[in-house]
Amino acid sequence: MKVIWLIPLLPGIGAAVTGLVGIRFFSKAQTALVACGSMTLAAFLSIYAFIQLLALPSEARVYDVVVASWIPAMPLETAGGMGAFAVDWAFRLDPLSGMMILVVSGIGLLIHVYSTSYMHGESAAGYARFFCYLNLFCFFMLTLVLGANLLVMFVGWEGVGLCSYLLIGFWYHKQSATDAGKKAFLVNRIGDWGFVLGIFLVFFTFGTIDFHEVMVSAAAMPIEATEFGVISLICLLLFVGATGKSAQIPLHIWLPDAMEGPTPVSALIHAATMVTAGVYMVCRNAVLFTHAPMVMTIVAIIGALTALMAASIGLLQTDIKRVLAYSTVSQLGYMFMATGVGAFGAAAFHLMTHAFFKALLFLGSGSVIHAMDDEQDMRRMGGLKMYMPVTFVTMLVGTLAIAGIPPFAGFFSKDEILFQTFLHNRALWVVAVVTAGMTAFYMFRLMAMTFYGEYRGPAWEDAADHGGAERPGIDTENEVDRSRGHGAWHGPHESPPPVTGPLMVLAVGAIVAGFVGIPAALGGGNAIEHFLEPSFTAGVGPAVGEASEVVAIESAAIHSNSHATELGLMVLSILVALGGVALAHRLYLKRPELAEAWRARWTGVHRLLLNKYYVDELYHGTVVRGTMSGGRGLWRFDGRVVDGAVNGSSWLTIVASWCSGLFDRYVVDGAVNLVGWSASESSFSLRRIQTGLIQNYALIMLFGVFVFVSMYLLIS
Amino acid sequence: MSNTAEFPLLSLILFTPLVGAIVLLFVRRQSTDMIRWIANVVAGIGFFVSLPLWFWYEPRGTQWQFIERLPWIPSIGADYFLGVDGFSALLVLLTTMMGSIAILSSWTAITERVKEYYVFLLLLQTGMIGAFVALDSLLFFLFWEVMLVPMYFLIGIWGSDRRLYSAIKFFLFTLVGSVVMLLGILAIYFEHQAVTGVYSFDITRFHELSLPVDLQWWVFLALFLGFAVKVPMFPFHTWLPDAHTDAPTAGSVILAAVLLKMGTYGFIRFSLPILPEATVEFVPMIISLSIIGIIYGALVALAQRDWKRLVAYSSVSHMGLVMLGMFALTPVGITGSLIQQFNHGISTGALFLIVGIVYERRHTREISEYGGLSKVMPVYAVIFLIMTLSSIGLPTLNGFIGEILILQGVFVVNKMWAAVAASGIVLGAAYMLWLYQRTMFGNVDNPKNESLPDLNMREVATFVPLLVLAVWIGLYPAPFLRRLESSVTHVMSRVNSVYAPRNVEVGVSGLLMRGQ
Amino acid sequence: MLEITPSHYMVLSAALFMIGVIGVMVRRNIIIIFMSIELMLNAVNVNLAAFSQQWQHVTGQVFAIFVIAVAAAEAAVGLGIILAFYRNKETVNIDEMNVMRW
Amino acid sequence: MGEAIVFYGLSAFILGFAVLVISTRNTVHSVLFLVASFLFVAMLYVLLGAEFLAVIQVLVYAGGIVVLYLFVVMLVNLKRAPETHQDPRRQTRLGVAVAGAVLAEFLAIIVYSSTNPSAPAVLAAGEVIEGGNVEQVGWLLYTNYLIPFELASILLLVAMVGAIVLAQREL
Repeated sequence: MKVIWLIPLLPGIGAAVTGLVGIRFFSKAQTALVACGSMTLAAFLSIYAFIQLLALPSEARVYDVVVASWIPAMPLETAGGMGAFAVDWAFRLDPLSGMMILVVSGIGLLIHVYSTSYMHGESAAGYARFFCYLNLFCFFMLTLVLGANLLVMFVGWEGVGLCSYLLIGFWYHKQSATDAGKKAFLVNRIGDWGFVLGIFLVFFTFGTIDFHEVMVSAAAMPIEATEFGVISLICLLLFVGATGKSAQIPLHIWLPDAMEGPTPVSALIHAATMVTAGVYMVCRNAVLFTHAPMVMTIVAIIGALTALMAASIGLLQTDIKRVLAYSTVSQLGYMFMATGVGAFGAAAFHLMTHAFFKALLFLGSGSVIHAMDDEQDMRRMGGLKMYMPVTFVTMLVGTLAIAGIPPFAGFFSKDEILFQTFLHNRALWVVAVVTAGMTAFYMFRLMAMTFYGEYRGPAWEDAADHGGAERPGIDTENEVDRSRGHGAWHGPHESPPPVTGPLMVLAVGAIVAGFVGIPAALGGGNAIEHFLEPSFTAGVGPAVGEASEVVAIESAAIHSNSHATELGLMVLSILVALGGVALAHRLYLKRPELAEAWRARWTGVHRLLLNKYYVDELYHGTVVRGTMSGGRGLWRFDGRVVDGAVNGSSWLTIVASWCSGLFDRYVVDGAVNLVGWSASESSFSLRRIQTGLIQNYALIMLFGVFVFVSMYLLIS
Repeated sequence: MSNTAEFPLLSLILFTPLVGAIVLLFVRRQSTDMIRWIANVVAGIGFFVSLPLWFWYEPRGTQWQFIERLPWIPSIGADYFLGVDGFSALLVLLTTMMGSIAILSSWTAITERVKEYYVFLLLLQTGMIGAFVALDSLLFFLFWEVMLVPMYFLIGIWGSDRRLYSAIKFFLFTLVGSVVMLLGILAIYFEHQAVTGVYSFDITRFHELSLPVDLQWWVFLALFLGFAVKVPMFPFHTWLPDAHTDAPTAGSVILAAVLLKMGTYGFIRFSLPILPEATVEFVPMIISLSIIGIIYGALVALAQRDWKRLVAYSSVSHMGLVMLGMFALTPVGITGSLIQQFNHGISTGALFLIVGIVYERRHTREISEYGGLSKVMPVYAVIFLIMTLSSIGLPTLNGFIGEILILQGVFVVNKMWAAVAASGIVLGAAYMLWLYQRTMFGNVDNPKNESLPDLNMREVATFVPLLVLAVWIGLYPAPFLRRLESSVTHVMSRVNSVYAPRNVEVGVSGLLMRGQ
Repeated sequence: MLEITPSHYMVLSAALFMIGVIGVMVRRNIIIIFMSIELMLNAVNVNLAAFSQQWQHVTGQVFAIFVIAVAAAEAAVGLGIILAFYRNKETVNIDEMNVMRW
Repeated sequence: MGEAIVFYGLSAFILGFAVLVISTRNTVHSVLFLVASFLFVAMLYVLLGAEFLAVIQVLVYAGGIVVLYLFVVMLVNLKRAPETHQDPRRQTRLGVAVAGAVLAEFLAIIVYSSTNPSAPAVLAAGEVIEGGNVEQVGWLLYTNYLIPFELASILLLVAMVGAIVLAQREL
């Protein structure tokens, strides 16, 4: 168990190998082997670790591993006197992270397997690059999940953002893809700004950034019910980070664009794991959030609004992946709403079930897109049920799950959230129910447009040997051969086993994942929430334990008193879901002309939804344009004013030096020249002595002798 | 002061490049390959003889190590006095490493006046090392000025476009600053004489001095001008983009990686410890300028169309962060500032190398001339990506450590400062990623880019040490931080009484500072 | 008057020397001028020999020998210069040797 | 008495030939008169008891140097009279006049000092020179004046080299 740090490290090694060696030297098979192998090991290790964790008594289900010191201790003032800033490479396995590593490594493995087939059209180098990024993502995601303190979590947090950037822009020759990648990274960075400040404030307040120590310290502080205190500020800042990563209002805009990436990426990163990191982070800091009720309210409201807005946009999208993207945003809003009402367990539960069915839906859509020769527009699909039965069935399972139809996984988790919200805030509950109805509607709209009805796609050449249309879903081996980008497209076809295999596994997951959280009202034990409970409370110390006990007793009381309510709500939500399904059936299968009529009637609303409430345009007009023109303006300022001052002073210097040059030339130089002139003039006469006649010189010498001798004579 | 070296390591490090330069003078100018070999070998030797600074330095030893002291001008009390603490030891290592990388990088880039070029580079190397190891302020000033001349010629002769304008601008800016700085040093010198009766330029003696506050104020202003120009801080920065843009690649690398550190080094070595009261007084001004510099540099970088100029403005932004951390006057902030200087040397140095490589192939720096390079130069793209990420402070790379320490150190002093400065990091990601997208991604639209060769072994070799360091510092910075401890403690004990050793319980300072 | 004292020799020497001087001043043939210089040197030697006898010490003679050595050297070099000059200018007239002037 | 006659006779010859040297038109004759003058000076040396000097005078001067002069006179094969051109600025008369004046002054000094002897004109002849003149000269040359002697030899060597260099045809 001391080797939980190996869980993230294994994919990391895989990434290093495929990245450093693979791009140059590996064949596709070798790359796939390394990538999937490392993920398989990580998944098995995760399962092993999880089993070990389960074996412990529920109060003691924590493993701490400190691998090394990262930032050695340095003294630093904190609110509570002199502290020490120190960060370790510390990992922690507890129920919450245990559940998460299972989800991440499990779904990650499935998506690796799926990608081996899906990305087959790439060159060997691109293939290796893809798996390098994918492995790197798993490395960072597992680091994020297992990190025992905020900064290690931040490492993973930023790292997954990077991988998301790289994978969205994987087809880097596409302008839209690289734009989307950049957008994702930058929007995330804005969130990270809050997250980082939150970390700083956590350190300043508690003198530590270890989750558990923070939890213990925070639990001892009073709940800031009336005033917006320091814990509230921390939570707000952390939540800013979460909105960035989990695409909540107002930072939700990047996620739909992120669909430019390859579909497995959308499934893994932008549905199942990375985008849920925000929810995970809020759950991790559950104690902090419970101490900041005002922020909790904000979280709940933002979550609900996001859920509603995204669902409403999803109603009209025609791109199959964008529908799923908005659905993801909407479901994430659900989870935040759950955390906002204090139902952290429900949020984590929904996180897990969502990971299954959303990954399933994305992979299914990938399969469809692949079958339609990279067509993503649902208006050009239809009737695919008969061509690709496996994909159809598995996607149907996923759709039922997300729509909240029992006994599929989504039903249990979503219902738990609805119930908790109902207890907490009726208005939010109404929003949630409406959203649930919309979810059911647009998901079945998707199914209807894709799998039912007439085939609306382009015609394909009837191959002489065997047409895909006559024998759909058979002979997959040959289909694979042809789908590698060589030769003509032979019509929609079922995908090969590496694609359908994960689909089937995930479909099973989408059916059974909910059973771990069957609510008490239905006679279940709500096992998952009890299992996760220790992660959401400080859990140590007598006073704290007492407090949580009180909470537990209270919640138990609520549970027992409202089994009837809960059952009623369940029925209601099922009805709403079915209503959505029925509406979709009516509008898109029975009477398509009705949809047209409605569109004509509410053009304003239709345009608003189609343009995603113009949020992108708003941001582009204000933030992006403002920053860019600010930059240009400052550059001009730099050139004209700052540099102008410099050049101006140099110009002044030049003028001054010109003046002093004149002075120099006429006054100083004049004096010097005067001396030289007089010297040369006087020498002009003197030089006549130099006649060049030796005898003249001798005469002068002789004359000198004469003078000396005369002097001698005169003296003596 | 007992840690006098029995072996004159610092002199050896200091004079190796000088000897190399002298040897080069005697080589026939036509045999350019031989000149290149000699210069590279000398630079390599210079790096290897500096390695003992890493291995022999005792993080827990006395503050000044490897001391050498000989009388120089006894009549005015100037000594040939060398010594390093952890910070300057790291900077010397950075200098020797970046120096050899710069020399290696110019193998094919420089084809005219090869001999003079390498002579100037090696001379510059000696000047920079000298400034970092001098513990006598007159000697420091001497080396400070020695650096100026070769750099002037490097920009003026081997530069591009407006090289003369840039070179003169660089020279005048720095010269004005350094003259005022000399006045400041002389003021300390005479005050030291007045107090102790001894004429001395000894920096370690200056550190023990407590000057009258009003004098400190003026001296600080004088030193500030000298150092702020070099950093460069916000209103004094305009020489930097011009000099960087027009300098040859190796010149830009040295300029960014080492020369800019002179300013911050000066603050750490002179302003903070010698003038503690004035430092505290000037904190609001310097912090404001730093924050303006961070945001301003980032925004202006966003508007650039010239690749190299963009990196140059990013330097302004990053150095603003360094100054911010330093003047937070907390151990974490200063440590972050020091390590960030090292990081900036690595990542920005690498970014200039990266620009230099395509400039050598295409002879243009216009960003719009490029695009889709990751298709034709994949290895180059990977290295550029890693260095971009290092520059924008992605965790597990070096930039993150510096940024997080600086911001944490600032945060405990003032939350607004940290909040505003952190927004500079968002902008940093914006301009760097946009640059990356515009140059590396997309289709190869420009036919001239279609046949660009990828990096050769020599070019890869210039990046390998930088990549290794970037990852090393990102994952395990403890060896670096431990070497900075004594420097930081020393500065803190002078400047911030809260962190003076006597005010901190043994549990924190004694155990934790020495811990790990 | 009949006793020969060093003064007599000095008178002789002075006369001989002045004959040499006058030769240098008057003649224009540079060879003759050189010979006049030899006369002057001889005058000096006479003096030295006379003093040597006066003081009963041979140092004067030793110096005379040195003078002869220097005279030989001077004659050799000087005559060499004359030859070289003659080859260029076809003259030994000192009045035509006036290139070294302003 | 005899000494006086010899001295006056020799002096007359020396001065007479010297005057002839500087006054003869023919250069060759001039050289011959110079030889004669030198020979009489050599005799004067004998009179002064400087036999070695006398021998040197004959061998080096009259023999060596004068031959050198003769060679040069022969080599300088003049096509025109050597002294035709006369520079107007040479001031010959003034020179002769000053020379005469200096001579007069010298004579005055000599006469004055011999009539008022400040020191004994003749040294007490107690210290008889031992050994021959040649031996004494040699002794001094190789002891006290060794270094000047060697320097003189080097000077001669240098002069020889210089003369050769100057006189060779392709200068």
